[in-house]
Amino acid sequence: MKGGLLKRTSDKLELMTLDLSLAGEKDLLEISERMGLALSLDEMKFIKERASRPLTDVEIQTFGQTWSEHCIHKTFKGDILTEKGTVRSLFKSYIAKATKELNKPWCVSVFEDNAGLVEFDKGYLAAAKVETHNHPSAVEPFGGAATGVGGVIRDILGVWGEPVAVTDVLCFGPLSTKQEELPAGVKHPKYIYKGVIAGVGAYGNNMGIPTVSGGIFFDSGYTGNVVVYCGCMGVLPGRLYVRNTKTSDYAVLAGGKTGRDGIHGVTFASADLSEKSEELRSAVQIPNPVVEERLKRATIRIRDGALASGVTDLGGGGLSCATGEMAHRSDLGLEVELKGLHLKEAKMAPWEIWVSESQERMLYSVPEVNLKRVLEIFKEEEIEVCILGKFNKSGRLNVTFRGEIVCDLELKFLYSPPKVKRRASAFRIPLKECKLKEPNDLGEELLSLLSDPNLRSREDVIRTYDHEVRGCTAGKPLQGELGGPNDAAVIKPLKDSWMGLVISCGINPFYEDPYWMAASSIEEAVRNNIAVGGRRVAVLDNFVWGNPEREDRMGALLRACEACYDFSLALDVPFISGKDSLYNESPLGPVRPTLLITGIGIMPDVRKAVTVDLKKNGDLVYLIGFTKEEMGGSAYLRSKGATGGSCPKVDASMSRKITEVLVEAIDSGIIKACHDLSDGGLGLTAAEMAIASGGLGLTLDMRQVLSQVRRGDLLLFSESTSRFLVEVEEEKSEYFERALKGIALSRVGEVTDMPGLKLIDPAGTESVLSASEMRKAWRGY
Amino acid sequence: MRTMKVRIEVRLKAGHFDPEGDVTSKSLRDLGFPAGEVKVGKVYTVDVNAGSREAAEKLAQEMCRKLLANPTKDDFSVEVLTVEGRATQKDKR
Amino acid sequence: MRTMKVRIEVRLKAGHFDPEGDVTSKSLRDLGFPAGEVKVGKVYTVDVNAGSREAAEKLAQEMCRKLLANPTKDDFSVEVLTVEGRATQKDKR
Amino acid sequence: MELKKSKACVLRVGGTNCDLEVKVALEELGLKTDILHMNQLADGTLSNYQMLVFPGGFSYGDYVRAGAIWGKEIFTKLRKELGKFTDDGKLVIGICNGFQVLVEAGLLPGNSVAGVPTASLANNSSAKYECRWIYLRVESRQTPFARTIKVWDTLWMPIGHGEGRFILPSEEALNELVKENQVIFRYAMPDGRPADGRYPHNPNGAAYDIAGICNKKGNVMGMMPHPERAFFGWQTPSQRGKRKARGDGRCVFEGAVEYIKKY
Ligand SMILES: Nc1ncnc2c1ncn2[C@@H]1O[C@H](COP(=O)(O)OP(=O)(O)O)[C@@H](O)[C@H]1O
Ligand SMILES: [Mg+2]
Repeated sequence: MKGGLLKRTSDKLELMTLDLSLAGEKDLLEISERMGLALSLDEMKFIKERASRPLTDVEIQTFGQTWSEHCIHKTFKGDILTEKGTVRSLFKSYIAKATKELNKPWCVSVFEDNAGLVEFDKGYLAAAKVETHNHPSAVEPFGGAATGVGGVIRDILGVWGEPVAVTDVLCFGPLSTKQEELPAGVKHPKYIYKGVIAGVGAYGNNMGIPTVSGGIFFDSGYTGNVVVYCGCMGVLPGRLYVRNTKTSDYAVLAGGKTGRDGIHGVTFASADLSEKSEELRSAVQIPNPVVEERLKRATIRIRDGALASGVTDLGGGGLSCATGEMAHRSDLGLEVELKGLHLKEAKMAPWEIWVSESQERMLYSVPEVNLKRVLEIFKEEEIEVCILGKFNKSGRLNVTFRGEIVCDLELKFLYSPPKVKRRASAFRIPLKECKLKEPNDLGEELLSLLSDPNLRSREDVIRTYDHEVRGCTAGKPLQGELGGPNDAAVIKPLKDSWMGLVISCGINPFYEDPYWMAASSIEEAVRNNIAVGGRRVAVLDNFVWGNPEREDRMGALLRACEACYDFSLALDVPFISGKDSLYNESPLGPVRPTLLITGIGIMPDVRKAVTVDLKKNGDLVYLIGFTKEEMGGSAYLRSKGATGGSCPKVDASMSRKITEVLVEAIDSGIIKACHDLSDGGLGLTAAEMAIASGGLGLTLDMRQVLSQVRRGDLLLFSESTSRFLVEVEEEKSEYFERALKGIALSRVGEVTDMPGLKLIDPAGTESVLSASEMRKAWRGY
Repeated sequence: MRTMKVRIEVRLKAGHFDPEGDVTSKSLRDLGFPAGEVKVGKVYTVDVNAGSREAAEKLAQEMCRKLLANPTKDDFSVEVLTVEGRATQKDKR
Repeated sequence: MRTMKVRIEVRLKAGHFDPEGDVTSKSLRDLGFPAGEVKVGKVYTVDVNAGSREAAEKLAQEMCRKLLANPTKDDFSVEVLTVEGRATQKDKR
Repeated sequence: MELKKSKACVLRVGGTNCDLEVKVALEELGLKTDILHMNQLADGTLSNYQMLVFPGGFSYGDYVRAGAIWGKEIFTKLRKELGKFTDDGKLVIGICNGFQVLVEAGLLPGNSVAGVPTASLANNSSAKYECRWIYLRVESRQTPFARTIKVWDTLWMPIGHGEGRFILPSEEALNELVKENQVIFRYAMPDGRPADGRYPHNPNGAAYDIAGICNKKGNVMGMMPHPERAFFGWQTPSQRGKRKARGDGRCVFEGAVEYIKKY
C-alpha cells in the first residue's frame, strides 16, 4: 500500500485514518480485503469519490457493514441484466410488487421493520420473521444455530412482539458421507447435524419459546454448505407498536456485553466459505439464551408501559448498523459515545466495538421523561445497560470514544450505496425422459420410502425441542396418541381468544426448475396451513443461493423470483417478510438453490384444528385433487437414483378452489382427519395417517384415483400439488361430495379397525402393511 | 494393544466470554466466597485401545479435533494416565 | 491476601450411571475410534482470594460442598495452581 | 380461608420461563396470583401468600447443575422466611426446574431449607432433552395437591427436561420415602401399571419411576411433569381431548385450591 495512505492519528486510541484519495485501484481492493469489508472495487471507488477527507477505520468499517449483502440486500435491490432487458430490483419487481397489488388491509407492516406484521385478533398483531444462519453454523454448528435462533427471536422483540413460537428448517449433507470425500475446512455432516440440532434446541428451550415446526433435508448439495433457517413468530397489542424516534430521545443499549465475538459476521456471511474460515473464529458467536430471556422480559415491560419510542435488535453489523438504521428511518441524526459500553475484553479498538456482533443486545430510543423508569426495569431484570447518546436533527452519525471523534458520517450518504449490477443467463433445463422399471411389490417400495433419510420420522429431533412450553401449543409437531407428523403447528397465543396462529412451511429444493420449485413451495406452505384449518395465509420467502455474481446462479434466482410474483398473486397470499442468503459456496461448489416459504395463517377456534390421525372405523377416505405423472425430483425417483421427468406444476385456480371448499368443510366439522400430499405422494400420506392412528387403519383403492396415470408406482408416488387425503363421516359424504362439485375428488377407501394400510393396486391386487411394520420403517422402532 | 485411560480436558479459548463461568462466579460470591473469575470446562476420561502411549495420545488429540472440541472456539489438552491414574505424559495445544 | 487459581474437578461417583459418557463413547466408536468407557466431568478454574495455599484449598472444598457438587452423585477434587498454572498441591476425596 | 382473600405467588429469576402458564391455571380456578422476581421480594413479602410456586425453566441457565444456583440462592436469602412458610402448613410446589430447585435447596425430600441436597435430579438416561406426553400413576394422596384424585388413577401430562432422573443416595432412603407415602407420582404405562424403568414411558430413568414427591408433612411437593401444560383440553395432543374443558393436570391445582379454602 502507498505510504501515507494509512495513518495512526490518535495517541490515545487505536484508531487509524485512511486517505483514500491517495489510493489506486489495487490499494482500494487491498483495503477492502485486509479490513474484511467485502466491498467491491466499484463500491470502494464510490466512497473514495465522495469522501472529502481521510476516513477513520470506524467510518470505513461502517460502510463495509452497512453495504454488505446481509444488511442491505444489494443483489435483490440491484439491476439484473438479462437477455430480455434489465430487471430493476428483484425485490421491487417481484416480491414486494405482488404484495402491493394484493393490497390486503390486514397486512399492517411489510418488508419495513425487523419482522412482518399482520392483524391477528382483538387488536393484536402477529409478527413473523425467518432468517438463515448458514455460515456460522458451518464453522461452529452449535453456536451458529443457537445464535441463529437467538437472532430471529430478537427480530420479533425488535417489533415489540412477544415471541410465541420458533421454527427451524435444516439442510445437511448425507450423514453417510465418507470422511475422505470432504475437502479440508468442511466438517462432517454428522458433526454439523448434531451440533445444529443441539444448538436450535438449546436456545429455544432455555428461553422458553416452543420450537414447533420445521423440516430436515439431506443432500450432497448441502455437504459443503449447511443450510439453517430459523424463524420466530410473536404477538403484540397493535396500539403498542411504536416506531417513532424523536429528537432528544436517548439511545439506550441493553443486554449482553460487547466483545470480539462475531466481528465481521455480515461480511463473513457475504463471502464464500473456504478453508480459511477455520481461522475466522472471531466470527464465532457464543450463545447466552438466559440473557436474552431477561432481555425479552424487559422489552415487553417497556412496551407495556409505552416507555420507549423505538426499538431494534442488534444483529448483523452490530452497533454500526442498528444505530444508523434507527436514526435514518426517522430522518434523524445520532450522537454516540462508546466509553460507557460494557465490554468483554478491555482492549478493544473503537472499530471492533462498533461492528462487534456480540449476541443478546437490543437498542431502544427512550424519551427523557421515561429514562429513569426504563433503567429501573433493566436493573430489576438484571440487564446491563448503557446510554449511548441522543438523537438529534443533524442527519449525521456522530461517534466519539472518550471524547475523540471516531466517526462522523452523513446518513444519507451511508444509506445510498451504488446500485450493483448482476448478469443473469437465461435458465434452461434440458428436458430428459425418466426411465424407471416398474417394481413388482408396491408395499416394499412404500416401506423403503418410509425409511428414506429425507422422509423418515423426525421424532428423535423433535423431542429434544420443547414444543409445549408456554402451554399454548394446540397443534403439535407430533400429533395423536402415537405421534404422527402434523402438517402445521397451531398456537393459541391469547388467553381470552380462541384464535389460533397457524404455522406451516413449503420447501422443494429437489425440483430442478426454479420456477416450479418456487411455485410448488408457495403452494405447499398454503396447503399445509389449510390442512389443519388455517386460512388468510401470509408468506415469507427465504432464499439460499450461491454466488450471485455468477450468471447461472443469478438466472435461476431470477426464475424463482418470477414464480414468487406469479403465485403470490394467483394464490392470493401476500409476502410480508423474508430474507436472502447468497454466496453459499464451498470447495464442493454452490449450495443447492433452496427457497423456503413459511406460511402464517389464522384459524378462529383452535379446538377445531384438524389432525392427521384417523378417528373412526367406517368413515370414508377421499383424495382431493388430480394426480398427474409428475415424478421429476420426487422422493421416489431420487430414492432410485433416477433423474429426469417433469416436476410438479401448480394449477393455481384449482388450488384456490380446493382451499376454499376445504376451509368451509373443516369449519362445518365434516373433515375428521386431513393430511396433505407432498414428498412421497399418496403412498406416504396414507401410510403416515395409519402410523399416527391407534387401533385404526385404512384401505386405499388405487383404481379409484382420478388420473390418467395407470402405473401403480407412479400413481402412488407422484408429487402432483394441491392434493389432500381426508376422512369424512359416512353420513356426511353426500353433503361433502356436493360441496366439492367441480373438483377432482376420488373416494379411495375407508377407515378400518385393522391398524395399517391395505393397498389395492390398479390391477386389483391387494397387499397389506401393518401399522407396526410401517412405524418401524418410519421411526426405527 | 492395551487399554489405556486418557484424560481430555476441553475449555473455551482465552478471549471467549464464558457465560457459565460468569454465573457460577456470581453465585459463589453470593454464598460468601471470595471468588473472582471462573472458567468452566469439561473433562473426559476415555478408555482407548492403543499400541503405545504415543498412539493413545495421538488418538485422543484426534478425538478432540473430530468430536470433543471445536478448534474455532475450544482449547484442549490430553494426558495419558497410568492404570493408577497418574499422569505420565502431557501435551498441550 | 493473594489471588490464587484453584482447579476444581467434579465428576460422578464411581458406579454411577453416566449417560453423557455413554453417548460420547458411542459417538467416538461411530467415528471409528477404538474407544471404550467414557466418563464426563466438569472442571472449574476459580480465582480465589486467600491468605495461604491451605486456605485456598479449604475454600475450594467448601465451594464444592455448598454449590459445585451434589453429594448424592458427585465426587470432587481440588488443586491449587501456581500462577504459571502448575499443580502444587492435591487433595482427593 | 376465603379464596377471594387468598393469593399465590409464582417466583422467578433469570431463566425462569413457565411462570405465566401457572398463573393462568391458578387464576382460572379463582386464586389470584402474582408473579414476582426474587429481586422484588422484601422482608415479609411471602407472608401475604398462601401458596408459593417454583415454576419451570432454566433458572440461571441451569449452569453447574439444573436448579443448583437458584436452590442455593434460596438458602442464602430465603431460608428463614420459607422455613416459616412451610412450618405454617402453607403450600409450596416446584414444577420441573422448580422441583430441581427444591431438591437443591434441601427442601425435598428433606424437610428444611438446609442448602444441602439429599437427592438428585440427574441427567436423563437418554442423555437428551425429552419433550413428550407421559402417563402418571397416582401413588399416594399424602399431599393436598393430590387430594382431589384417587390413588392409582392415571394422568396424562407432558414433560420437558434434560435432567429429571430422580435418584437417592441409598436404597434405605428410597424405602423411607415410599414408606412415608412421600412418592406421589410414578411414571406409568398407558394402562396405569408402573413403567418399571421402560423407556420412553419412564422418560428419564428415574429410580422407582419417581416423577413427583412431597415432604413428610405433604405441603411441599415437587414434580417433573408440567400440570399447567395439561390444564385445558385443547392442550392435549389427541383430538378426543381437544374440545373438553379439562386436561389431567388440572387436578393438581384444584387440590391446592381446595386446601387453601379450608386452611
Ligand atoms: N428477500 C426478501 N424478501 C422479502 N422481504 C425481505 C427480503 N429481504 C429483506 N426483506 C425484508 O426487509 C426488512 C429488513 O430485512 P433485514 O435486513 O433482514 O432485517 P434485519 O436486519 O432486522 O434482519 C424485513 O422486513 C425483511 O422481511
Ligand atoms: Mg433485525
